[in-house]
Amino acid sequence: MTAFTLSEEETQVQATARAFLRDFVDNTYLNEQEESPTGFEASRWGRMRDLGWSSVHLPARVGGADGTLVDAALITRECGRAAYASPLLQTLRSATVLDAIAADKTYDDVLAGIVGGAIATLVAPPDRTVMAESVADGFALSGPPVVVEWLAQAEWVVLVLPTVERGWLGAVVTADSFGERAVDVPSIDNERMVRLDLDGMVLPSEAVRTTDLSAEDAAYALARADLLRASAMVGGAQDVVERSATYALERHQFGQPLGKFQAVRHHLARMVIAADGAQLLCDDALNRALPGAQETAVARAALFAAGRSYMDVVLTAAQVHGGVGTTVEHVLHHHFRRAKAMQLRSGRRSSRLRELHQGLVVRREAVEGSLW
Amino acid sequence: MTAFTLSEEETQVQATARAFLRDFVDNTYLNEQEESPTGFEASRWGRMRDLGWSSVHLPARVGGADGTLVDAALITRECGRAAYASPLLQTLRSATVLDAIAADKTYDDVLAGIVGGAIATLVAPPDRTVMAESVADGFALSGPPVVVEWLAQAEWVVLVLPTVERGWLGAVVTADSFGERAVDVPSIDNERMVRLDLDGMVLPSEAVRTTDLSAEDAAYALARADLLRASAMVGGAQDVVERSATYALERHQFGQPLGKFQAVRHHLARMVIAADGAQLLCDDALNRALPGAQETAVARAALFAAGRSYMDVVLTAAQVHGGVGTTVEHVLHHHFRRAKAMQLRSGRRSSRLRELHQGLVVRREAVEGSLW
Amino acid sequence: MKTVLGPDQRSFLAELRSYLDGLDPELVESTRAENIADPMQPREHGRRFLRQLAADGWLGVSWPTEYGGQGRTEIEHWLFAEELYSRRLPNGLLTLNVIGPTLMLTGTEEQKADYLPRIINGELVFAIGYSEPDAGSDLASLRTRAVRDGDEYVVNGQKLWTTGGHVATHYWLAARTGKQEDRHRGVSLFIVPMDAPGITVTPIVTQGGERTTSVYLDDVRIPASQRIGEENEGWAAIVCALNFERMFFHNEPRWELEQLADWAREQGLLEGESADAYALQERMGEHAVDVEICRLFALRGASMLADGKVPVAEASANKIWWGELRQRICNTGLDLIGEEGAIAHGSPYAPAHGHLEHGLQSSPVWRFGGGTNEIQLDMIANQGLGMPR
Amino acid sequence: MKTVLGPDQRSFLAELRSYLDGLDPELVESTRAENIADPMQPREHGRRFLRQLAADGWLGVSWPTEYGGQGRTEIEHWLFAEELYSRRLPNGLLTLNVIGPTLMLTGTEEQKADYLPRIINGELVFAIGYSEPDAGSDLASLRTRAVRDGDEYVVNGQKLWTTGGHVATHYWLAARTGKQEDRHRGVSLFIVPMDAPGITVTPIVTQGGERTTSVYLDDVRIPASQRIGEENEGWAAIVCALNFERMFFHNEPRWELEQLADWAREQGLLEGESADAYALQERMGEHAVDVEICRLFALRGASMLADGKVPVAEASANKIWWGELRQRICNTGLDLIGEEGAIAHGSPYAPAHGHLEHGLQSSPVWRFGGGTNEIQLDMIANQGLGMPR
Repeated sequence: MTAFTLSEEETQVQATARAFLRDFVDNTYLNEQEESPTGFEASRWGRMRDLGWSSVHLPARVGGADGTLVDAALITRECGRAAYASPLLQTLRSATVLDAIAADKTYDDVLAGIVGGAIATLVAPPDRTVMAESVADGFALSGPPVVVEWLAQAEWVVLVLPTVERGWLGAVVTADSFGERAVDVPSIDNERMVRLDLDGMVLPSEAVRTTDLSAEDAAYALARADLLRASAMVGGAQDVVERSATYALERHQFGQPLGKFQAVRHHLARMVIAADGAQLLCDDALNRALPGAQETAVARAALFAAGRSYMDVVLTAAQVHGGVGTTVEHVLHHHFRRAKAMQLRSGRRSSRLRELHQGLVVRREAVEGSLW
Repeated sequence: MTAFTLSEEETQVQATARAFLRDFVDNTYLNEQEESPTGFEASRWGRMRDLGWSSVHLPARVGGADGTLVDAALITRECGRAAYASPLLQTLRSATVLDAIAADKTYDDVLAGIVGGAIATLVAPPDRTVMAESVADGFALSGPPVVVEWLAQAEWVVLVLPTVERGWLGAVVTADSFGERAVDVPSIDNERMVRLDLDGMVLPSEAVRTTDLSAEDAAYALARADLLRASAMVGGAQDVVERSATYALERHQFGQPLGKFQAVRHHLARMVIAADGAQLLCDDALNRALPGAQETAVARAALFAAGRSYMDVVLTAAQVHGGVGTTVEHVLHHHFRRAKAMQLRSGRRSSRLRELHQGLVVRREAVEGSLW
Repeated sequence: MKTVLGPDQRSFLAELRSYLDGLDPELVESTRAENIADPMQPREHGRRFLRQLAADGWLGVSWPTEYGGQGRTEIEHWLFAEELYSRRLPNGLLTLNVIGPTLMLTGTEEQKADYLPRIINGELVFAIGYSEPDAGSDLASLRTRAVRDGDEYVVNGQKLWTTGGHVATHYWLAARTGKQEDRHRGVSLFIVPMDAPGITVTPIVTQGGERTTSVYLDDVRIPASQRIGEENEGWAAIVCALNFERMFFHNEPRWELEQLADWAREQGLLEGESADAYALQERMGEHAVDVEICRLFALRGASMLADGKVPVAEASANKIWWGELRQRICNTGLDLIGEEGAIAHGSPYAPAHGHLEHGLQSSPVWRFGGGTNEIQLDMIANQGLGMPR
Repeated sequence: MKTVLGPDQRSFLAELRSYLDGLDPELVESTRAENIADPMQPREHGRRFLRQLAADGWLGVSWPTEYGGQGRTEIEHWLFAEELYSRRLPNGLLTLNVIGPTLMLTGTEEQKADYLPRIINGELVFAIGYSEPDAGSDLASLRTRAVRDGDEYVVNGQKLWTTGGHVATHYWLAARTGKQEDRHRGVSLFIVPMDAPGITVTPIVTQGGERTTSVYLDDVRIPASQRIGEENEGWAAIVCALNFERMFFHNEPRWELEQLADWAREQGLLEGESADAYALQERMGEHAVDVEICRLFALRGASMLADGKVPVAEASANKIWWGELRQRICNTGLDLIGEEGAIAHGSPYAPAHGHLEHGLQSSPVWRFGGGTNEIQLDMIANQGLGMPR
């Protein structure tokens, strides 16, 4: 139950995505993919491209379906529900950012490539630890290593970074530009990840297509991209709540279903509250995240709440399920690990909270649009 | 149940204190005293003096009973259980500090006065916001106003403050030294309180009897004094747990005692854990707080845990009691307000925690003495 | 994705705000002060204020025009309540928002004709008489007895936690007309003037300073025409009223967070770069997120009402979130303030205008009032997830 | 006020530390690595290590000298377990600390003579077979059946969550000899070699990487002499063993906090003055307090055992505090680390040596293993406060 109503088209997007994923994703499949060399199936990727998933919200000009961020978010929500790992979220985030920061047709070649099925990934460290500085032949980068999902599988790598001089830059390079700077590392969850050491690297001038981006515009572009991750976490939380409720009805101990024990009932009710709160805020943020709306604070709040709720929900779900929930034979183990990994990809919790304080309390950004 | 065993004498101190207070303290009495002009009865104070309560841990040299900090803490614990407000805690804290920082007989006149029944109070802002600076005729003080319990009723005021130059000072002045700098303010709880503006005041040279106190010695003296407050909070928490358990057995709803509802049972169990944890840590700290032992970190941890647990316990107790617990006709309202007030008298929570990090994690102070 | 808040709602709100901005500042200020001290019972200024709103046609936003209302939707009604709350002004409380709508659904034509006009005019103030010494969460065990005697009922018993009992004009009273063991199936509901012979109201003072009362009923005679619904079938109206009541959770958490922000601004912590400032900012950041979620739980309920649905599990979630968040903001807000936080409200030196301290003292009621949070959680498990009772 | 830790205990600890410091570094390092990877089951190096301790007379600190122990008190035993844990070395686990003591109390003279010397020599490793697919928290509903056949019992059924099933030499098996409806009054306890015909062990892999097993029993024949206690009276030994087991909560939280401290030190946050540093210090300060409380809950249990009492509610409090704290340290520790925290253990780039991430994945078991925390809370309410069941 939400305070927001899906349009008929949106309901269709949601139903299609759910049906598509239900057709092949289960825990066994997820385990197999996690063990596989590539982490996902190219054939499924092709199918998702055909369904227009990675370009649903891109302009018709580049071949996209001219949909909204909501459409894209409904798709990532379904992927989140299914605990399905693929380069889709990173590709969608990359496309969202490029579409938002593009002046005129700056990135149309890349966006068209994404429509055609190219995988992209986004480098934009949440704690803004990597800086760019203008040098003779481009921009020199400095800062500690970062982690990036699906970089090894990507064709394009999008970088959105603050510069020392002024404003932010947007750049696109091919994934082979990093050489030994990119090292595969195991992720907590079933997504693929590299550790990328950008320190001392020079982004060539031709790669840097945007240089005059204001901090506000960069922040909003990234916040919109992050709403797609928030939505995935909301979907994950919902699936976990539903599974836990089902289990509490099926599993009997001491002659009655778990769902009759008040402690379990209250665990489940708390899970509902957590998941509902995250969904409401995510949907509110999506609803407000029109192009150029600069609703950064609410989008960031949604990202925070989604991570917190997904994590709260999996911790309680593990308690409700007991032993059966912690084995690799149960899909809960994917949700458990994805919750923490996805939450951590938003960077340090305390930094996010101070940022939210700036936006929500100091600048009162949410009050304006919310009637409160 | 504790991991520490009271000696026979200690058991006697505890039993005497409990019996004395039970004889006259109940909610009606506490309400009356809170409404009264003085906040406590001089006759009771005289009786406590006769029982040696404010000097139980002072050396025989000044007329004290030569007991330990544990004896004093057992008395404040009983006062805490009874939610009984009086200048006793402040007088005991003052005496503890003076006894700890005294070189030779520096403060024997004040300590002897306390043995004789004088009320004392302590000015030592937990966040160290008031600084002293040496000037021609003494020490000039600067900083924001502080709050001090029972100053208006005190004969002596003990100040322990950091100096700009080096080390800390210890000083004693009479309570009338502050004039309009001290303003009565209402306290959350049933203790009396003034707001004291020390900024610009000069402590005369003759008042400042200690000037070469190391920061470590000052910290340990104050930490020992604060253990008496910690112990009072532990006593308060214990009383609240016991009352809540009794109520859960007596009060019936839906045809059974509240204590049969799993949610209430779990509330109560969490309260037990909170109160037990605070007591164990307080007792461990008291056990280790021998004169000169420099067990500052553990004592501070005990103070923090006591405040946290007392507060957690009253919040849950209010929920278990429902309406009846929030009226001024039930003693729980005193505990509720005392829990927050006593916790706040330790200063800002985040500052205390960073301080604990320094002591426990960086300097590993607790590990040494704890076998862990 | 479409929210329930469209241009119509925004223009309604603009109109309301402009109306409220134009009210007599003396009236507004004295009402606000009275309301902040104890928001649960309109007194001298509050009633003056409500009568002014009534006179200007602003009471009963969602009431049908036939009863003198504006005939708007539940969304506007919710916006009205929110806006008044955020100005800390009374919005009609139980009388307008619970008793009125319940009467519309369950009252006789005579009862509606008698009470509704006077409610919407701001003349009447109702107090609610459900709880008893042995019937708190377990309302169906109430023992106050109403015995039929000709055209009247004779009522004897004791009620507890009748908030506003000392200022109310009328009493919304649940009493047992059936057998004790019939529990909720033996309860009837009545309206009786608060000054009827045999009613004695005794104050109860709470730690937060809010007044509530005990009400003693001693051979109180109530005409049978003042029974709401059939005999022994009062439970339906009680449930209906409780559903309306549970949607009464407004933007207090935001207001409390703003009190903390005021203090932080004065202290230079709101945008400071010290350790204390960072600690405050981190804590406030999370509270601010939770305040937004609180807004949306309330909006969800309003949107369901506007769709003709009755929020049950949703109302419970709203109420739990609201009460726990308020308590958390007050409690942890004081922790950020430190020792000065021990100065009680009423003193000019109390930080954050004393509102966090006052709020913390009032906060237990937020967690058990209107049905304990434990019962709310059970309702979410039952109604929201289909768990067995 | 006197603690249970006096000069005798301190000198015991000094002696133990000096002994452990002198052990072959290769043995210690390989054992430690194996134990960190999965602490619940001693394997190649762990068993080598335990046999070394046995050979040097250091196993069985509190075992009576008649069984080859050191004959010291439960306090020294607890110190031994703590010290080994803090070095992340095995301390004998279930076999030495649960099965041995339970056998001493409930075994026949023959059983004691048979097993105790081999346990204290480090020869035997027991696995425990209580849980079944439909008997988790509700152990008394177990369905594995043992039918008497002459001098033997024939056992059929399935056990779940038998940790160490694939490395154990012996199985401590609960099976039903009475009627299903007799619940715990129809259960007997047996010892059977793990390689007995009819036993099949199937691995279960958990998300934290710890191995546990399913054990299938297919016409397994157990001599009646291997029954512990009387027929249908195995429950007493189970309860006894569970009481010993629940005291197995050691200083893992401190160890995990130290992993976080290592990371913070590397990053310059441990004593830094940045916003990130302050946030970390505040969080770690509270964890450090909770670690001290964890120490004291454990010490309280040890002191009760030393006084000949059995900690019940106290053991439950210990277990809840311990498991929740560990989970909290791992979870919030990763929040302080941020995006790098998503690198899994096993990678040299995993922050805090990967231990927080590994810990978080293992953490669900800490909250429900050895009896869910919900059941522990109920036990505190019953045994600690006298609430009705």
